[in-house]
Amino acid sequence: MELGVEIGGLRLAHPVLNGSGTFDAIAARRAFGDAIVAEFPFSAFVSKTITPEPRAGNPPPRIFETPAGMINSIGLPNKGLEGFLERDLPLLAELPVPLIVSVMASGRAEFERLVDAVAERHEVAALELNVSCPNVESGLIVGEQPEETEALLRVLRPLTEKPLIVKLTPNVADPAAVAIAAERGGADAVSLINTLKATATDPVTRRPWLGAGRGGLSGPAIRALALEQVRAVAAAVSIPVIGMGGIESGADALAFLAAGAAAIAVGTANFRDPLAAKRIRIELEMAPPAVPDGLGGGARGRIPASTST
Amino acid sequence: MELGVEIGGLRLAHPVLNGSGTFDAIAARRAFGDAIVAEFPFSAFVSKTITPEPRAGNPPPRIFETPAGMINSIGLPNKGLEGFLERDLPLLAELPVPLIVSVMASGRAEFERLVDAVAERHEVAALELNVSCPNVESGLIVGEQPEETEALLRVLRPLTEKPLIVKLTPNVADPAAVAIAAERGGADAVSLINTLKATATDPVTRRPWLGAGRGGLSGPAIRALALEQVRAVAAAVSIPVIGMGGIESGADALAFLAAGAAAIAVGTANFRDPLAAKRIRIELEMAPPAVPDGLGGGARGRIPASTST
Amino acid sequence: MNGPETAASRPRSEGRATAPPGRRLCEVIANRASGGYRIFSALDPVGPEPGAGQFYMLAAMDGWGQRDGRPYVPRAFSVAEAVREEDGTRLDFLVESVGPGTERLAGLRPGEGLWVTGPLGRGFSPPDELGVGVAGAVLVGGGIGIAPLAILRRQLAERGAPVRTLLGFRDREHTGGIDELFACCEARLATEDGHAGHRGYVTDLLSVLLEGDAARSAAVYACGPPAMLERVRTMCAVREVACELAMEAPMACGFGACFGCAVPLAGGGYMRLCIDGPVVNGAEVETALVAGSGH
Amino acid sequence: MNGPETAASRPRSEGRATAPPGRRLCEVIANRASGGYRIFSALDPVGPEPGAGQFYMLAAMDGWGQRDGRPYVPRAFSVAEAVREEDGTRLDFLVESVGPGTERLAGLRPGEGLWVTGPLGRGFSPPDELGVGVAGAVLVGGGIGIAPLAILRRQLAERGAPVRTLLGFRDREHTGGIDELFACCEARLATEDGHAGHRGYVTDLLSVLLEGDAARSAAVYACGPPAMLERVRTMCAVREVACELAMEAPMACGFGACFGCAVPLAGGGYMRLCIDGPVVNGAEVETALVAGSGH
Ligand SMILES: Cc1cc2nc3c(=O)[nH]c(=O)nc-3n(C[C@H](O)[C@H](O)[C@H](O)COP(=O)(O)OP(=O)(O)OC[C@H]3O[C@@H](n4cnc5c(N)ncnc54)[C@H](O)[C@@H]3O)c2cc1C
Ligand SMILES: Cc1cc2nc3c(=O)[nH]c(=O)nc-3n(C[C@H](O)[C@H](O)[C@H](O)COP(=O)(O)OP(=O)(O)OC[C@H]3O[C@@H](n4cnc5c(N)ncnc54)[C@H](O)[C@@H]3O)c2cc1C
Ligand SMILES: Cc1cc2nc3c(=O)[nH]c(=O)nc-3n(C[C@H](O)[C@H](O)[C@H](O)COP(=O)(O)O)c2cc1C
Ligand SMILES: Cc1cc2nc3c(=O)[nH]c(=O)nc-3n(C[C@H](O)[C@H](O)[C@H](O)COP(=O)(O)O)c2cc1C
Ligand code: FES
Ligand code: FES
Repeated sequence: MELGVEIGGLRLAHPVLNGSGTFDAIAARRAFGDAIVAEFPFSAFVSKTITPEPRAGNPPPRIFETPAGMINSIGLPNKGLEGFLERDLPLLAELPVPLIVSVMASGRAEFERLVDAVAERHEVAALELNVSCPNVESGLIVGEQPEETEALLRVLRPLTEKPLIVKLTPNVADPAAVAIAAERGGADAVSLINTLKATATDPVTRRPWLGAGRGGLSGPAIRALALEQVRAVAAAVSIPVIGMGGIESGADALAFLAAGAAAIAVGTANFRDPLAAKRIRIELEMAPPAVPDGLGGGARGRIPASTST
Repeated sequence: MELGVEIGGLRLAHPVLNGSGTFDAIAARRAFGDAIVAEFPFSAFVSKTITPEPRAGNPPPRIFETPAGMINSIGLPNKGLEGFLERDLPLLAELPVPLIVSVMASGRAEFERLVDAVAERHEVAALELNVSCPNVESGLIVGEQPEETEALLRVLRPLTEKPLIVKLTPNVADPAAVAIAAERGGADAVSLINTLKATATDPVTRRPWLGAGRGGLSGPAIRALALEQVRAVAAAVSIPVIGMGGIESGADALAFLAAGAAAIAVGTANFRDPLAAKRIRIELEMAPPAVPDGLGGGARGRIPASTST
Repeated sequence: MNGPETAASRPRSEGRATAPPGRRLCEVIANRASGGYRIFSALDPVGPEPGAGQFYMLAAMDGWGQRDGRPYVPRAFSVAEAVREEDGTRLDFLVESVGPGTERLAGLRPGEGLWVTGPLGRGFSPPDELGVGVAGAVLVGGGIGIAPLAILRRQLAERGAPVRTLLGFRDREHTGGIDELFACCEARLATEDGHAGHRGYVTDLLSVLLEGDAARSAAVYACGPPAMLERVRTMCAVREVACELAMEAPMACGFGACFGCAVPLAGGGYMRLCIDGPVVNGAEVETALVAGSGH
Repeated sequence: MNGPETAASRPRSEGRATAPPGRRLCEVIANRASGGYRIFSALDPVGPEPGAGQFYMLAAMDGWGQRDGRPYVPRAFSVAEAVREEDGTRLDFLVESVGPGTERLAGLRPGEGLWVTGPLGRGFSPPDELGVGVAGAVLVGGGIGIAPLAILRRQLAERGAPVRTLLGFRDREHTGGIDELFACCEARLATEDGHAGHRGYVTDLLSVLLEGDAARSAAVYACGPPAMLERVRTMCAVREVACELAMEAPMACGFGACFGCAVPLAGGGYMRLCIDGPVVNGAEVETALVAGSGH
């Protein structure tokens, strides 16, 4: 199949991106050398979320493995705006694909400063707004409130021509309502899902396992939930949707695209294989076209192997 | 450990119940004979949700297997209030444990009629209110709205002295808010989590796999999400919490009890082993006490095997 | 239990072999290739002798959940043969690898542990219970669906009922179990690629047979892919020949707990195939072409 | 990358063996018991010779995810020895079964497929880089932690550096790898149950050794459980002896992608152990007792 896609004016060679915070191109280059840049697996690179000030992140343990997935409570460690612009941006600019910078701030003023400073850099092709954060003014999680989300976009939209992608949180009853608000506020695209609130217990002490007490669940375990949220959101908005959540194969990616996603992102699967996204892209290229519903809804495509008569 | 528990005045021999709709005691007796009654695995039996009128349920396919879990779109097939009282109740009364009847109706009047008719039967020890349904008056899903939930309880509470357990939906940003509303409305206990909205795609036609298009995810895949919601709800209310979601072992059950649940329920695990709940109860009985946090938060209990020095 | 009740949803005492409660660990004692399929055997120390048409829910003790977290629930398998041995009952299963569960079961090594629940469901009825004057049986199997017909044929033979067997396969890769499961006695074959027997569909053989007089006094027992079952069902309906079909549906539990295995009833509503089937009367169901079914 | 930068977080060119990008399927060529542990070997056709202290992320091709959906992510393993063979590099790993992942890897059969990513991380530094006049090495290993010291010892010996080896174990079941990995040359043992060598802790042997003059010109290289590493770290700090520790932390990726392997830095903030470690300078970290760490 033809794989080129466009997200808010940004042309991408294929629909496979990375989920923010699940691939560090700079660290990967230290581990794998320039070879990883040569066969860079993503059509655009999404940075880990940066914040105005540096953050050390949460105390360990930060990860817990679950059935077909994992919980993380990383806590957005990052060098802060300045450190990112000075030390990371020049290295990320060496990548062969467009750079999408993920940003988060608590409070509109802070968010403005961040978006302003990042958007003006020519190395940056687009911004992803991580709104899974409390708004210091209202105390509410922006991404859980359509009104908060629309209001934030109305403030940020005028600051740049570059595509603004809103990363939606799945921890809501109706993600489509938030997506519609983001579109109304001027977002060029939405991406989902972020991780789902989760926790784990130390089997020995029976106290919270994670240093931060709680975290977010990702991986194949959440795929069916992500697919439903992507379907609901894609049906509700007209801007492109970047779908993610447990995608591990071309078949998974196809399911998200069929559900209405314009592109998909690979997150936790990168941890199992640094080139998982490359495999997924190749599986997409080689995927057969969908078989039209033969046996009337019925045993459609569901009868493998033996079918005498 | 001592296993007896009390839920809103209802004394149970141990904390292991079944999740509504995941065990049919009547069908199980047809398959396994009276032996399944003799070693009945649950301390109370929760019926599949019944509705005022008979329902045939959703068109097939109704299930889809996912990584470490499954999606179901059963559609609450049931004989309706009359059929249940006439044909099922006498057989359920033969069980050696208290009977908890799960009920759902759209609209307060219907709900009243249902609760009235069920609560007056002496065979019934308690009722579980499945509020994952739209309120025809408001069109809103009752269980997604604290106000709707409290209002419903205020109507139903006066109808019976028997324990009313509210089955919470996990498809909300803040399940604790709904739980608090249920407690305020007079609920004796809350149970969670119900299944999470999910969907699946036919790998061949790339159209929705399930006959109903969408369904609910259950099984180990959702355990970490359920544990977090149970923790949050137990911290917010003073009434007992019945925790469920992916519980497959005594260790899983202990995690839910440690997170604040008074009792737990086994759902999808019953499908893998009709006596899974019996094994879980035995594992609970034999569980060692929690080890106090040794290495100061640090490597607490997390250093297995070799520890020279 | 859902929608209108079927005659069969009467609680208890319905002449089925009831299973020991819970799943039990059995030892795999054999696994050999048979054409394009495999036949594996487990030694069941405690279970009763299953009736023809009954099934078991199976899960490998190790390596279950190894492909993208699947399989998770156990898999349903018709018992192909059951032989009493001194330390238990040897259960034979015919498997075709079509996904992670069947792939894992097809790869079982002798000595491995196998979780077994069953025998489950309602099996085939004796001919005389299917109609007055009905004495003989015509067995129609397609592909992997020949499995339950093997034990049925043996049990019918023991009752002295005259049996004719028609087996259909798609091609070489999708052929197996004949020599092992139908050694005793001749069976007529049909293959779509013509590599054995009649080139065409097994239902071609059936229609010829249904023209003959013998048909009047015979009942048809069929198991195979949905399309074949539906064809058999309608052929028998037209000629007013009693027929029972061993159907399939996606099953999570196998004992009536999940309501996942819905099959539409002729009278409207659905039956749970695991508890009211998997053997159904052709007249009882609305269609054998059930979405999601088919092995 | 997180919090204050460590000297090591300089991008690229840091004298580590870089890994081929992505994971690759290698064949398991051996797996034998060694005391209470097991040593399994895989043939790596394309990877470079690893540096001592580097590790690999490993996952069995089959049966990964078989216990309650775990293991899901690959597991980190220090390479115990690497031997060039004509069709690749033989990688030896010493494994102790403590959960689903190590259990599965300990059960690998020759011929099975093993997903391998690596070599990863920063290995041990040569003694002369750890201080002026430092030439010799004292290796201190505890339990399964002796693995990376085996290849380190060999590589140091090849450079002609004087090496003393101290190995500690808890009891018989938690002892292994000595004969296979330290055959070449004598190593002093300490066991808590006294079944071999000094009855007590390996750190008892170290303190005696650190009293001697030789200590001045030697660097300490340690790997073992957190409690042991922390003891070694403080002992060396007090005596101003340079020391490097091969630490552990829960790892999901092994190449700096997940930020899960946080280890607190002396200067505040955290390092990612997989990319800035797993070998750290004793002075660099705040403690070796990291929550969730320890094999
Ligand atoms: C750099 C490095 C090198 C290593 N080298 C070796 C080696 O050479 N040989 C060797 O045997 N081991 C080595 N280890 C340790 C090895 O990686 C772990 O023992 C292994 O990952 C455990 O996996 P498991 O599935 O067997 O056990 P797990 O179930 O993952 O348990 C391992 C420990 O993690 C904790 N834990 C329990 N449940 C979970 C969960 N759900 N999620 C997260 N943590 C959990 C517990 O403390 C448990 O003791 C190394 C580790 C690192 C970081
Ligand atoms: C009563 C009964 C008796 C049976 N007897 C036999 C027998 O004797 N021998 C035999 O070989 N088979 C038999 N089957 C069929 C067998 O149970 C199925 O082939 C098996 O469950 C497939 O599992 P799998 O993991 O190999 O394949 P799956 O991946 O489960 O795929 C099997 C079919 O289900 C659909 N499917 C694909 N993905 C999913 C998913 N994620 N969730 C749900 N469905 C999916 C597809 O149509 C696919 O063809 C029987 C089935 C029933 C109900
Ligand atoms: C370890 C880890 C760190 C993450 N960090 C971020 C982050 O910094 N910003 C963000 O928007 N999403 C972050 N995510 C969420 C992912 O981008 C993605 O939305 C989520 O993991 C679901 O996709 P997956 O199941 O493929 O991982 C993180 C996820 C993981 C597992
Ligand atoms: C097949 C199936 C049917 C269910 N039917 C009902 C139901 O009728 N009423 C209800 O309140 N919950 C129902 N549930 C939800 C379960 O009771 C339980 O809340 C959920 O499955 C989570 O637990 P588990 O992961 O252990 O299955 C059903 C779940 C499944 C899998
Ligand atoms: S398979 Fe669960 S009810 Fe039939
Ligand atoms: S293990 Fe993922 S960053 Fe270190």
